[in-house]
Parts: sequence; structure tokens; C-alpha cells
Amino acid sequence: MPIDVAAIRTEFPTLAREVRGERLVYLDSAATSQTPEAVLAAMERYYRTSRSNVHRGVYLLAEEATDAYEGARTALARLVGADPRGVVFTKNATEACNLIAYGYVRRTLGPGDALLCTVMEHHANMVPFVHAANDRGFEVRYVPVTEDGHLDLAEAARLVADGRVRFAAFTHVSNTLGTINDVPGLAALVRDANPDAVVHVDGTQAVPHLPVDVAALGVDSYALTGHKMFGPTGIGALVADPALLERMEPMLTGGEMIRDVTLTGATWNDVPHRFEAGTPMIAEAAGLTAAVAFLEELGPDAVRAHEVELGATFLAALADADGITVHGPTTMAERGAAISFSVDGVHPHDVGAMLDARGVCVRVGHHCCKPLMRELGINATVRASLHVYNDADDLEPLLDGLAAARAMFAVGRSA
Amino acid sequence: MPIDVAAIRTEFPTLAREVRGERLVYLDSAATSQTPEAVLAAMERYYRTSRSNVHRGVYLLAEEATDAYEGARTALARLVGADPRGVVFTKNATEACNLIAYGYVRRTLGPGDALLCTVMEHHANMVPFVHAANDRGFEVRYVPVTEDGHLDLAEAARLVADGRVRFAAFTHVSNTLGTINDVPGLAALVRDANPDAVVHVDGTQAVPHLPVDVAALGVDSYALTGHKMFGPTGIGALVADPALLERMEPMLTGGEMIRDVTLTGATWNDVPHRFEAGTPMIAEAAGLTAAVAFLEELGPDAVRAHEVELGATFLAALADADGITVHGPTTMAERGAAISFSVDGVHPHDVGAMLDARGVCVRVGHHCCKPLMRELGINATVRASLHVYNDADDLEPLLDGLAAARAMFAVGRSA
Amino acid sequence: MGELDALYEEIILDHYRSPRNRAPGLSGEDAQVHHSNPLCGDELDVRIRIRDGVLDGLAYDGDGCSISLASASAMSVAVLGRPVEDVLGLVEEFRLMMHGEQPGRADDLGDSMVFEGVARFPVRVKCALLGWMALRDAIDTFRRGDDANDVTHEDQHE
Amino acid sequence: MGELDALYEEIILDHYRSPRNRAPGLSGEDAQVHHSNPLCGDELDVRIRIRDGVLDGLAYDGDGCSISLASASAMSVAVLGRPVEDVLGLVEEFRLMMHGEQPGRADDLGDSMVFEGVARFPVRVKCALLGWMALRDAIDTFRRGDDANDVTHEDQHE
Ligand SMILES: Cc1ncc(COP(=O)(O)O)c(C=O)c1O
Ligand SMILES: Cc1ncc(COP(=O)(O)O)c(C=O)c1O
Repeated sequence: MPIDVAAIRTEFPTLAREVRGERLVYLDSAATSQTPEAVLAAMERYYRTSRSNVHRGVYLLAEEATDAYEGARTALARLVGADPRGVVFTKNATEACNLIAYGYVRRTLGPGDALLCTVMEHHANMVPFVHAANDRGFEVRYVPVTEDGHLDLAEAARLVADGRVRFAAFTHVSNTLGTINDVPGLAALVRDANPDAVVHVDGTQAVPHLPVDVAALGVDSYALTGHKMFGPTGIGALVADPALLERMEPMLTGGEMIRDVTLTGATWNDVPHRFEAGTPMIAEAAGLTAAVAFLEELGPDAVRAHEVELGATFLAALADADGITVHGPTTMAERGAAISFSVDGVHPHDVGAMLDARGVCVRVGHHCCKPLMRELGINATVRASLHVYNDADDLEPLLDGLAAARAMFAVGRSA
Repeated sequence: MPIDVAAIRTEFPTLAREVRGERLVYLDSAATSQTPEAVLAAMERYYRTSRSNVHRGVYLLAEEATDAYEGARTALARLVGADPRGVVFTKNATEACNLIAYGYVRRTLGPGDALLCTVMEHHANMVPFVHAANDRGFEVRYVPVTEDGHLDLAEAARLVADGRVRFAAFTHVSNTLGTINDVPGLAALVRDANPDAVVHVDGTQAVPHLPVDVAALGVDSYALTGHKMFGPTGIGALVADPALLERMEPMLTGGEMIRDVTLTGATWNDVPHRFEAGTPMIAEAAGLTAAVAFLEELGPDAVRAHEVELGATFLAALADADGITVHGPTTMAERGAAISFSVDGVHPHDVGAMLDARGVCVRVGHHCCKPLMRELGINATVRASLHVYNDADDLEPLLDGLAAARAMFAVGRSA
Repeated sequence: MGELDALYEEIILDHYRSPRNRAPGLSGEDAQVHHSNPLCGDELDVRIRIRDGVLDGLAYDGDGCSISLASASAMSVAVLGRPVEDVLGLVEEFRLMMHGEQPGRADDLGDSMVFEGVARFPVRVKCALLGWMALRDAIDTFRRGDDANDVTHEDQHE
Repeated sequence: MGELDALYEEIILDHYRSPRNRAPGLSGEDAQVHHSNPLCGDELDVRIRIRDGVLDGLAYDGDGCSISLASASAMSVAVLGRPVEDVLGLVEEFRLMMHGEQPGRADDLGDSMVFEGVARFPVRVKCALLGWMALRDAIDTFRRGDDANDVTHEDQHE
């Protein structure tokens, strides 16, 4: 079923809003997506009828709350082709990346070892590992980005050749360049050089947009976040091979995650509960289940097809517009629907303000990718990112705002 | 203004529910509180009108979202008498305790140092420190609990006498015994022995029930959780002296919390943002602001007065009932409204089931206090905990269920 | 209160009040295990004797709720005197029953059949299983040649 | 689009398009600072000369949005030739204005007064302040006797 944008838009309350007298044009889904009614209803249902804490409750409400929470594990596992025992809920993707940094990397890698990262990573999938490296004395090696916005796999092969890379962390889809990386290819390369290496992928920008099957991708662990996939704020997940989780130490300790506690130590609960200390995000999990159902109903293939078509329209129009330079791959076959660009002679902040005046929401800045920005030789970009509720009608206000920004700021001024 | 329970009950949707044909009697607020309409409305408002990500957005929605998020910091700081720059949002109280364990204790204490804890702590305020002690080689000393359920301050004085206690972690109100601890007294004792010692208090069970002023308590850091104070799931906070935060390392790293990132390292953002990596709990923060307003409107003094009165009624009735042993202090002056007890000859699980059949929700188990349970020489207790929506009408179904449990299980059986 | 009847059948209460084969202070058998469920604090010791492939001795003791103690009692009656392979088959029957499946050997399960209703109470399923999982573990322990084992969470063994 | 007019007043655009005292490749003054705002990537160098307690030289260069560059330009006109104490007073006036307070010295602030409207755009306040905070820091640097300073977040200095 192709995506029916008009019908879909009615499910997202905020999209009906007017901003500064203009129709709201939301082009910032790579930062966070809008939330459909079904997700809000699922959270309300929990708060209004089953409000209680999970696990251990012997009364009906507590059983319902537990079912709502554990149901999210099953739903998410189904969406990404994983074992529910491998789904650990976190507050966001950043915590998921930190969890594997603390639970595995810091406990395993030391002097003489190396970790493979890439220059295009979001800070969330880079800083936890660099921080660990500085504390633990292992080396971080970076796969560079080619001129056309891809990971340089030839260089990656060279970087892993000595067999010392024991852990690799890279993104499935770049939030800045849009690049869809060859996850199985890079994972295989890492494992060819060291069969025991653990491969961790940041799937934050992939799950909301592409069919994802972690088994088929051949990765050991996969981070994602609820608020970018139609779900609520405050919930994310590390989806990992349960066997890897068994080898990991918990990061957060406290209630729920223990088997026994004495004054001198504690033993841990089973996987995945071992990694979920304290009262979890219960309402958020209920909302995430509804978000997964929403994605499944649309169909990840249909979502991708819609974005490929719409993304091509946007890319073509931006290529035609005066003074616009798009960063990252130029064809939709190689990329997702987050489109970063520079406007000649105009600072991204001014572009953002001109667009805001037209009701157009875009992100400007470094997109939490400072090392990549430095690589591109710029400080910031403008990023327009698309989702299922966008269509070609959203293009005109964008182009209009860009032209106005050029007229206002780029004229009569040397760049 | 005294608490008007009938009026208040109408604000809590779940309380209108019938369970197994009986009126719902919710006596489990120490596990998690019910959520008032105003909190749900605040979250809806964010999701329906300002749905976007915080910080760095140059468009109106993002400014509104940022205001909603940062507004929660101001509101919470006001409620507990703290500096907003000292409020770090976490996903729950457990993360708050871990944050100080990672950010301060693990980076500061080592062999030769000691940490003071107590036997009555919830696992959240014990395991992170024990785990740190086992990794870092410092000693953990425990303040014992007296027969009547208080911390043994004479013994505490002995434990800190050698001046080696550099960090103290204890609870304001016990979630199992109900004891209200003498926080300023114990804090002074710790500081008398070592003026540089850092005092961390678990305020999870205090903030929803008592007036709290962290400045007056004289503590350096204070953990709390939203879902027990009428707020949403998925948000908690570490409220600390900004000067202490300045001396702490972040636990979670990634986006938002950095100042600059290079391939070899990162510098951290200002306090408190340094400790909030990734997209925060935006809707949850909006809900928490409404929860704070709800508490402020009721008035913490009025809440406490209501619980003192109602708690006394419950305590007296339980003292009169056959075969019931209440644990912890016996007068409301010394305790909060979480009342744990044993039913002679009946396993807590069976008590819970008998109560559930009557629509009465209580918690049974070790309440995440295994060391305390061992100290009390029992495996589990039944805990009935009260809040502003409870009144004396809730007593009868409880007593009725307890009598039925005794009749069914305790007869003709040697204990 | 109709729901409660499914949980606390008369037969269950009878096993709870008059436990069979409960032996305070176990001793002198072939293999002993201690199982506990940290969530509710249930603790159970099970000791077994196996001769010529037959479970010819079983005693248990512990501290638990009515469901866990009654289940252990009913179990002891159902399994005593059976060949070990057969006992393991019954363990599996009971386990599946607790997960909502229709058991095929109702007659052999005997009084344990009344625990079928417990499957509707998810938090109590672990209670009903405690004795059975301890028994399975005791048999494993015997076969490994150990004589004692200590397990603090039956979940993982289920 | 009425909102935008408050942000992009004609005077602001004029300072942006025809910057005063902008000097690519600064050199040879008494104290230099580099300020940047990591959130939007703005970078600004400010170099000052102080003689007999008077700010008698100021030049800046950088990469920033129209608001930050125009604000630096208008600032340079407002402060040049004033006694240092007076300059610090103006810095404080401007800072308070960016936080919504009415400035008392409208005449002395000159073109910088038009940035009053920016206070309504919280994310742009930092842009307008960038030059002023760098100037204050340059004066501090001079007084400390250093000749250079590098600050990556003006927030903390505000
Ligand atoms: C005293 C005490 N501390 C800490 C916690 C942990 O709170 P949370 O589960 O929200 O992390 C709780 C509640 O479970 C508690 O009662
Ligand atoms: C590629 C990528 N990874 C990680 C993150 C971090 O996600 P979160 O902010 O939910 O932790 C983001 C989004 O900000 C992202 O785009």
C-alpha cells in the first residue's frame, strides 16, 4: 500500500497547527518525529486504567502494567527481527550506546586493543567510546568519509588488518549526510580480520525509515530511540544478541536488576532485566508498542518507497536552486531522507530564521557531528528531513524561504 | 487548606475504576503514585502542539519545547529549595544515585577511603556504591537499624570517627519501615568527622509526602523520582549543589552534553547540561512541571498533615487487628505513610492475593531492601502505603482482606 | 471473589494445610538443591534419592506461599516411585500447563492438575513451579554426580 | 512575517552588509580573544588596544550569522574611544537588554539599541551577545596581563 499522506497527516495533531500565521511545515523528523494519536492513546490507557508499577505486583493493575511494559519488548523485537531477550530499554539511543560502552567496551578493551569508529558518527556513537578509550588506554581508529559521502571501505579494510580491532561502532544511516551505510559489508570486514570482534550499530536514523532486520544485518548490537520512530520521548533501546548481553556487566545498578543483594555485593538478574535498573519507562513502553504497530501498519517498505520518491523530488529541486550545495550522496538509492545543505553566503542560523517565519521547521547547526563538520570544512548546515507526513507541498515553502534568505543576506556581500 | 479527599479523587482517573467487581482501593503509592489529569494534560499539550526537540532549534515549536523542558528545572528547584543549575534530569531515582556513584564516588574514593551507607537503604541507594566499592577498593560502612526502626546514630558517630568517610548515602524516608530519618543530624555527624565529606540523600519517598528544603537539610545531593510524586514515569532527578556538579565527571556522554568534540576527546558543556546526554524526557518534564504545581497547590504541609492523621488511623487499626505485626516506628511523628507489616502464619503473597480479590492493591515482597529484610529476619512483608487520595474508607477493605487471609491460611497450621 | 476460587482450590488448601512428604531438616538422601525466588522470598530445599533409575525418595522443606508449598506437596505425591525419565516427563507436562497448555497426562499429574487455574495468575506461576524446577535441578545434580546445588532464581532453569 | 522584522531591522542588515571595524587577519593590538558558540558554530576574534584607560583600538573578524556579525559591528562603533570602565558599563547595559530589561543609556548604545527586538528570540540572544562577551573577556585578558584567551562557550561568561 503506498503512503496516503493526506490521510496520515490527520493522525498527527501538531501538523494541524498554524505557526506565525502560516501552515506548519515540519521538516525536522531526523531530530524527532511527530507522534500519532494511537501512541498518545496507548499512553493515556496506561495512565487512566492501569497506573501502577511493573513486576512483582500481585494485583491486577500491576499485572496489566507489566504486560504493557513487557509487550513493548516483544513488539520491538518483532519489528527489527530480534530475540525479545535481547531488548534492553533505555531512556534514549545515547544511553543505549553508553550501555555497551560501559557494559562491554570498558570491561573488555585495554592497551593494545583497538576500536573502530567512523568520522560520520553522531556524538552519541562516538564520545562514549572515546571517553572509554581515554580512561582505558585502547586506541580508536576512524573510517574516513569519501568525497561523495560514503564510508571508505578500502581504508576500513586497512584499519582492521592487524586484527586488533575488537569492537566496531558505526551508524546505519547518517543523520547529517543521509548516507545509508553498507552494514553487512563493514561488519563482515571487521569480522574477517577478527572473528571475535563485536559489531555495534547506531540504528537511530534507520528504524524509522527502512525495513531493519538485525539478524540479516549480522550485527551484535543495535541502538535505537523511540522519539524518532513515532514513539514517545524518554525511551530507547539497545537490541543485542542475548549471548552478548550475558557477557556484559550492568551499567546502572539498583532495584529490579538484581537477583540478590547483601551488604558486600550483589548478583544480577537474568538478561535483559539485568540492564534495567529502577522503575522503567512504563507509559513510554506502552506508547512505543503503539508506535511499532503504526510503523508495521504503514509497512517499512512503503515508508521507504515514499521517502525515496519524495526525497528525489527535494534533491532535484535543491540541485536546481541557486546557491544551494547538498552534502552527502546525491541519489536516493544511497541515502535516507535527511538532507543537509549549505546556502551560499548565508549563515545557517539566518536561513533557519527565514524559514521559521514561513512556518517551515528545519534544523541548523552541527547536528551533533562536530568531527564530520570539521571534515567537511564547515561549521554548520541546514538540514531538512522528511517522513511519511511530508509531501511535495512542503517543498515550495522551503524553496521560497531559501530564495528569500539568499536575497536578504547573500547579496552585495562577499562570501 | 486541609486535604479534601473526595474532590481530589476525581482528579485521578484510575481511581474511578472497578477491579474484579470491587471499588479500586489503591494502597501502593510508595511503589508509584496515581497521575492527576493536570499532568496528563501537560504532556498532551506538548505532544499535540509543540512536538519537537529541545535546544538548538531556531523555530517556534523548538523554542516552546525548550521552555517546557527547562521550565521543569525551575519548577522542581523551587519545590525543593534548590538552585535550578543543580537540577539534573534522569530517567528515575536509580539513575540519579548511579550518576553520583559514577560521577563522583568512582572518580574520588579509593583504597583507604570509606563510604557510609545504611542497612535500611533501597537497593537503588546501596548497590551503585557497593559496586563502586568492589571496583575501586574503598570500604562501605553501614549504619545499623535499631529495634524500633531508626538509624542508630550513636553507632553512626563511631563509624565516621576515624575521618575516613568521604561520602555518605542514606535515605530521607524509608520505603519499607516508613522511618523519617534525621537528615540534618546525620549530615552534621558526617561533616563533623570530615568537613569535606559529600552527603547524598535518597529523597524518593520524601518529596511526594513532606515539605522538603534541600538547603535546610544541609545535603550536597538529593535523588528523587517523578512517578512517585504524581508525575509521569520515565523522569527523575539528581538535585545537587552546582559546585559539586562542577567537580563531577559525566556518566553518560554523547550529544547535548558536550562543548566540543574531536576525534580524540571532548570537552563538556556547562552544569547541569553536562549530565544530560541525548534527547531528554521532554514530555515527561512537561508532566513533572504540572505534578510540582499540583503538589504546591495542595501544599506539602497539608499533604503531610493528611497523612499523619490517616496514617495514625491505619496504624491504630492494624495494632488492634489479630496477628498483625507492624514493622518500623509506631507513631506518625517518626514516620511516613508507607506501612509494612507481617500477617502471622500467612505468606505475604497469599495476603496480596486475598486483598487483590477485594480490589485492594498493596505491595508484597522485599521492597528492594534485601539487606534490611535479612536484618528483620523475614523474607518479605505486606506494605500498604497512603497518599492524598486515600481516606479512612480504604481501611475497611484492607482489614477485611487481612482477616480473610488469616482465616483461610493461618488456621490449623503451625507457623 | 470468583477469581480467587481458581487460585485457591480446596485441594490446594488441603496440601497447604496438611503437606505430604514435607520433612523439616532434610538429611541423608542422594542429592539436595536449594531454590529461591528473590522476587517473593520463597525458599525451598528438595532432597531426592534415586535407586535403579527410580525416584524412590523425595522430601522438601521451605518457606513459601500457599501455592508454592502446596504445589511441592502435590508434586511429591505425583512423582514418588516413578522412573526418573518419567518424572522428567511430568515436570515438563506441569511446566507447559503453567504456560497455558493442556496437559496430556492428567491422571499421572493427580492433584497437581488443580494448579491449572494458577496459569491465569502470572505472578503466581513461579510459585507453583518452584518445587518442580527444584526437582528437575536435583535430578540434574544427581546425574552430574554432585550432591548439592544452590539456585537463587528458578526463571533461568525453567 | 511581521516577527522577522523585529529580528532583521534595516540597521542590523546594514551593519551585516557593510561591517564597521571588521578587519580580516587581526594583528598588533594589546589583547586578543577567540570566542565561539558550539551550538551554532559562530566564531569571533576580537582584538583591542587600551591606552591611558581608553579603548582606543578594536577590530574583530569571524564567521557567524547576520545577528552576531552585525552586533559586533554596531558594538565597535558604540565603544571605540570610550574609557574602559564606561565600556564595561555598556557591556552590562547590552547584556541586560538581551535579557529583556530596558536599557538606561539608549543614546550611548547607538545602533546597538536595535538589537532590543532580538531578546524575543531566545536562541538568537547568544548570537547578539557573542561580540560583547568577547569584548568583556578581552578587557579582562588585558587587565590580567595576558595577551590572548580562547573561550568556547560564551554562556558561562555571561
Ligand atoms: C527509597 C527509594 N529509593 C529509590 C527508589 C527507586 O526509584 P526509581 O524506581 O524511580 O528509580 C525507590 C522506589 O522504588 C525508593 O522507594
Ligand atoms: C544517528 C543518531 N544517533 C544517535 C542519536 C541520539 O539519539 P537520542 O537523542 O534519542 O539519544 C541521534 C539523534 O539525536 C542520531 O541522529
